[in-house]
Amino acid sequence: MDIFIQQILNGLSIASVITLIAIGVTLIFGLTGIINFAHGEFLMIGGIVTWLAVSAGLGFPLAVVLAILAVGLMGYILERGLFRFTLERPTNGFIVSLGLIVVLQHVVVLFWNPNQKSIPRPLTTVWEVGGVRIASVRVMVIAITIAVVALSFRMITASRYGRALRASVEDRDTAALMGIPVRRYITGVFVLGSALAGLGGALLIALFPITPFTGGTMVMKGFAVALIGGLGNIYGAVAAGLILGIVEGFSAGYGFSQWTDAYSFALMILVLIVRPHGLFGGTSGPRMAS
Amino acid sequence: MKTVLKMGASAALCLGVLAHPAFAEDNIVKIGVVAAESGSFVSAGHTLPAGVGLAVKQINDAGGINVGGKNYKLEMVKRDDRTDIATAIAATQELVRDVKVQAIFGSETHDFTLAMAKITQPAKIIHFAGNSTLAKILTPDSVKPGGEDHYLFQSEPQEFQRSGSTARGVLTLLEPLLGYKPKKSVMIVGNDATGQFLSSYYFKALKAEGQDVPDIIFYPPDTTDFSPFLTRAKSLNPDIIHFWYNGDSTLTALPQALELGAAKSYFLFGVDPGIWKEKQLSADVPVAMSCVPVCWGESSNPKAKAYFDAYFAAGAPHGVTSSVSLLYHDYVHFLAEAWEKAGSFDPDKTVEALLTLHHQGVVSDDLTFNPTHQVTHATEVCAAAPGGAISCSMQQPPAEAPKS
Amino acid sequence: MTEGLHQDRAGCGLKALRSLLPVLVILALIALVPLFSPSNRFLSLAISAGINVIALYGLSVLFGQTGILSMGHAALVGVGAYAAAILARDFGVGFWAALPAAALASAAFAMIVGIPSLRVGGHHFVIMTFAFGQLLAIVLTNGGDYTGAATGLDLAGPVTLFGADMSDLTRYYLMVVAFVTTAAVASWAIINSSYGRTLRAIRENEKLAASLGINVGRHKIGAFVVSGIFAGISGVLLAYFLGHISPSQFSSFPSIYLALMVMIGGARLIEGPLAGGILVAFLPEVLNLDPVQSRIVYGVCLIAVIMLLPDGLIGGVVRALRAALSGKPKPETQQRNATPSEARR
Amino acid sequence: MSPILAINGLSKQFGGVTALAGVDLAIEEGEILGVVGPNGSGKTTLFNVVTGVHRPSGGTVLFRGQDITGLKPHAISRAGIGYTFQQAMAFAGLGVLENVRIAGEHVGTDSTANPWPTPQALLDFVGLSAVANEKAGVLPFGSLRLLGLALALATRPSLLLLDEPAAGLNDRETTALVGLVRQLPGHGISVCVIDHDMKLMQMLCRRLAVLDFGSKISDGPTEAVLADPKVLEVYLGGDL
Repeated sequence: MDIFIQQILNGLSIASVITLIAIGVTLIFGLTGIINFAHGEFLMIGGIVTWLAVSAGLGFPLAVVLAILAVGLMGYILERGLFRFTLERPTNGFIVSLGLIVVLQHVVVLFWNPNQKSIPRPLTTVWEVGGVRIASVRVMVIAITIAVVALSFRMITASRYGRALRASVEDRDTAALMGIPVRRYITGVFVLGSALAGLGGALLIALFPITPFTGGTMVMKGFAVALIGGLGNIYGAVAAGLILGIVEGFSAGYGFSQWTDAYSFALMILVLIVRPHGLFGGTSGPRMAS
Repeated sequence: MKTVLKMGASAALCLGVLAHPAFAEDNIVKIGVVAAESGSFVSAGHTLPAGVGLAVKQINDAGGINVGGKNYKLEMVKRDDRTDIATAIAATQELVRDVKVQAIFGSETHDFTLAMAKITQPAKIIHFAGNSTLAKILTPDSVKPGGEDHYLFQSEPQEFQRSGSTARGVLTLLEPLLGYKPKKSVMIVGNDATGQFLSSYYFKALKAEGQDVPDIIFYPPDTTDFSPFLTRAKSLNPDIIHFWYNGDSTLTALPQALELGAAKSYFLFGVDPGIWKEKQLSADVPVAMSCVPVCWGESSNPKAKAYFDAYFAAGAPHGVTSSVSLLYHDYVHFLAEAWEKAGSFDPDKTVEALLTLHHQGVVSDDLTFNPTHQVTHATEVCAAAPGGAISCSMQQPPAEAPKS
Repeated sequence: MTEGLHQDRAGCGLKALRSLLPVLVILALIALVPLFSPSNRFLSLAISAGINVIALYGLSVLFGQTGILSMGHAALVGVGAYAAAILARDFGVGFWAALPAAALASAAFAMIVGIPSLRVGGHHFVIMTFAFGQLLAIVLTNGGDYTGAATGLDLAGPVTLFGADMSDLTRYYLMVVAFVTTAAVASWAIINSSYGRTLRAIRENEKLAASLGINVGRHKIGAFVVSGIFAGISGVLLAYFLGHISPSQFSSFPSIYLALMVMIGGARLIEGPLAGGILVAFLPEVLNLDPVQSRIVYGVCLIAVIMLLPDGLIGGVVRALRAALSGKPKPETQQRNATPSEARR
Repeated sequence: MSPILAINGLSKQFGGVTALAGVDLAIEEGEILGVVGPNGSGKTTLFNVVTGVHRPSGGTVLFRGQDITGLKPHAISRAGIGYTFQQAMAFAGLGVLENVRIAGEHVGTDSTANPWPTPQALLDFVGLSAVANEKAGVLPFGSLRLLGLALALATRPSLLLLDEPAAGLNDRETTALVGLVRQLPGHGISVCVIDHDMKLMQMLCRRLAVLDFGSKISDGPTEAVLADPKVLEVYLGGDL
């Protein structure tokens, strides 16, 4: 029985990192229509910044804050510099993000070599409850993710800013006519999504070593979860993140372990065919203002 | 304009030829190396040229080699295959047909070597590769004269030998540290070409040692979160969890295994005690390590220390796979000795010499190739007690493959 | 949009033929290269790049003409390569017989991937093809002995053409150049046919195309299948040239790499795939550029191309030349709205 | 003589909203019929259902006796019904000539004789031959409308549906358009114009059908319909 609980716990910690990415993707892709496939590299750079900060002697909490700020700033620069011009043609935004994947990965390789980077675990205590080992660092990751989910959920749905944001998704022109500064909101969402990726990267390197190429595999799972949950639907992203985390945890634990990566792709293809707007219903990206 | 260019070029050529005879007696013998110095397989790639380069320097410092009455100096021509098969093919074509090397070493990536062999063998170029997976194509009739792999040599022991000696070493070294005879083992292996090939042999080797091996757990190669796999292994409550074969993945998985208390002891294939010390790793349970073929951090092989001191002095990076360089270093010396014995660079005479010689190398004093061009030698296994003391011992391989 | 210019004036065949001329001239020059006795490394890299270009012509039909961006094109090349290897191993089918069979296999796989993916449409389509590419790599890795698992498959069979053994690099090089020429001519034929016009109509405005009698769904699948045929043939050539294929050669990054190449070259130009193959796959290797830096340059170059030169680097250069020659600068605005792909709602 | 298009009991619901409530309508051969009604009367829904964009909830559409209810847009076009859109549409990135060539390459088998055998002839007819080699995207709005008409005619329809064809045109352009549409019956093409611009309808149509809240409230000669008190009260709120 303890093994079963242990696998659920494992699934939870996988799910939390994937969910953090998925929320970033679902916010950016769902609410601004920018398909940023380099979101995985934003995550990786969050991890690298944390690694640099910790190896420079800073404490982990400060390093995490630095990671969030750094990646948020990077998001701002890239949105203002590049993605702003591709809003009318999302496919161009997608192609730009492909270029970004290659650039960001190899800039990190150029400066800090392609090898694995890791930081000493911020929390090392491991509790043992009835045969189930609970690592405090994983509990921290899960707790932070829950807090972030609650915060962004409230902000997107409950606050004035959130409602205006969702209006600008339904119809950008009408929202603009109603005095909603659509451009500023899109930048805001992009920076928020990027900051989330920075946080995700910091938490990821707290759990395991990363390489400049770690972003690639992670982003596909993030997109799969965002699409399964329904674009722009945070509730969907959280639910789908949990489902996928548990499925991967159990497939690795009980099923055919070598097929673990296949599930997220197969699930995504199935869901998109049956329900193109995701299990919990989301936008399919904003209507083009054509 | 064009004609002027032509004239200038031909003039330079003549001068070149004129200058050449001044150093007539020091002819150059070129040895090619193909390894991944960039791209995802870079950790193994740096060690190969470093190992060959050190051997070439040692031979040249000792005055080069005397073949058929003439003295030759060796020159290493190395190419980066960038972990991309098309680049590896192009590099091999260049070394074989343009640079016209006498021998080729590499690459560390199994399927690149197979593709390269299709170029080196028809061109009768002696080709050394440290992949035990070459056993698939080195068969009695493929290596006989005229066969399609007559000039191909596997500079790593056959997998059943390496797995056999490793399994035996791990079990004998861990038993005293555990305080009882381990009976149950679980293997956790990367699901890629090398992982799939090696695990089938190691599984049989563990069975031959009387181990109960209830499960081999394959994980996708770029996994970072191993906890579900480790929990599955824990559910079988094994005495030993054996991690195969990629050092980086193994070092990612170990802290998670210790956290989960997945097993009573662990075996990390391809992690050198040198890395264990350098990264100040520690564990509250015994941990065994093995190096292909000899460890550099701590070794029971007397010549290893001198070799690795020279190896690192020459600027090679301290890597998880630094010991892999020995799979190539010894065989440059072996080849040089074969050329001197054969008295010529004729490929067929050289192959004959390689098959008859007993070469005294770093790894072992009696390196020989068996009839299917595969080398046999011991493998070094070390074990770190929870306190941290590391002890190593060379393990002799079993005589022949276990049944079943 | 330069490519459009070709068609507009291509009222009758002659003008259309003139649009093919530059590519044929370039390919003729490329075919003469062996006379300058290039190094075997040069030939080997040129052959690998050439094999990529054949696949790129398929992508230029799919993306350049129909505006469908696929991130699974390398997977289609993989299907062709594995089909050739399995046919050779199990049925002793040689190189030449494997070509049509592999093209058919890739085309069939393209349909299997295309139908569900196109049903989804929009941006999700790209991610669907990406997912199919990853799934194929996983299936091949866990395919046991049949697919050679992670080790991949060996291809021992020699390639012979009218009896001549093609393992000599110069002969293989010339054969690849011939295949690239055929691919270019085929792609040109498609562009200048009514089929090509139909694809461009779909790219420009699906709703209007449907109102004029075009079965948009079927033609999109058709374009996907056509791109599969080009990819399948490229796969066979790759398998026989490398002699050994493994799943990692056909997973997601190679697909991004192919998309990157066709976009930098200019997906809508007949010269585009050839230029993309040379610029991205061939030159950096031949000039021995540092791989890390050259990849950063590609990335930046791709971003610049998309933001500034919607028709790719070559499109931009050609247009600049044409503007310089004809003396009247092309109005920049006119090019703005003719970008590679209009997202349709 | 049986009507070229017979719509019987056509209905369409979007969720709870009834857009069309059992409309019966017939278009005679060689006629220019006007379908009018205030915004939200179901005119555009009728257009979208007949052209296959939406599937009807009930009723049938017969075209030359053949049941085309629920066919996909491209099948409707091949059957011989051409149509233009409210927002003028063209293949912006392609040349004007190429636009028309494309439109003519997907003609159904049972289309009638072709009054304009070549794309150039069609461009001459609508007066766009001067810009044949220009990109469609750069055309002024008026020319874009004419190109839309040319594209629909290139499919060699025997019935042409026009959804607010003169929207956004100035008087000179509208007169030119009316001149062109008037000639269509002469070329064997019946026309149905859907609009709320009464002035345009009076110029073009001899017969009007009036829709209100998804049902037909009047159908007859233009003068009679305009004098019909029901139409006045519902549609014009007072005298014309």
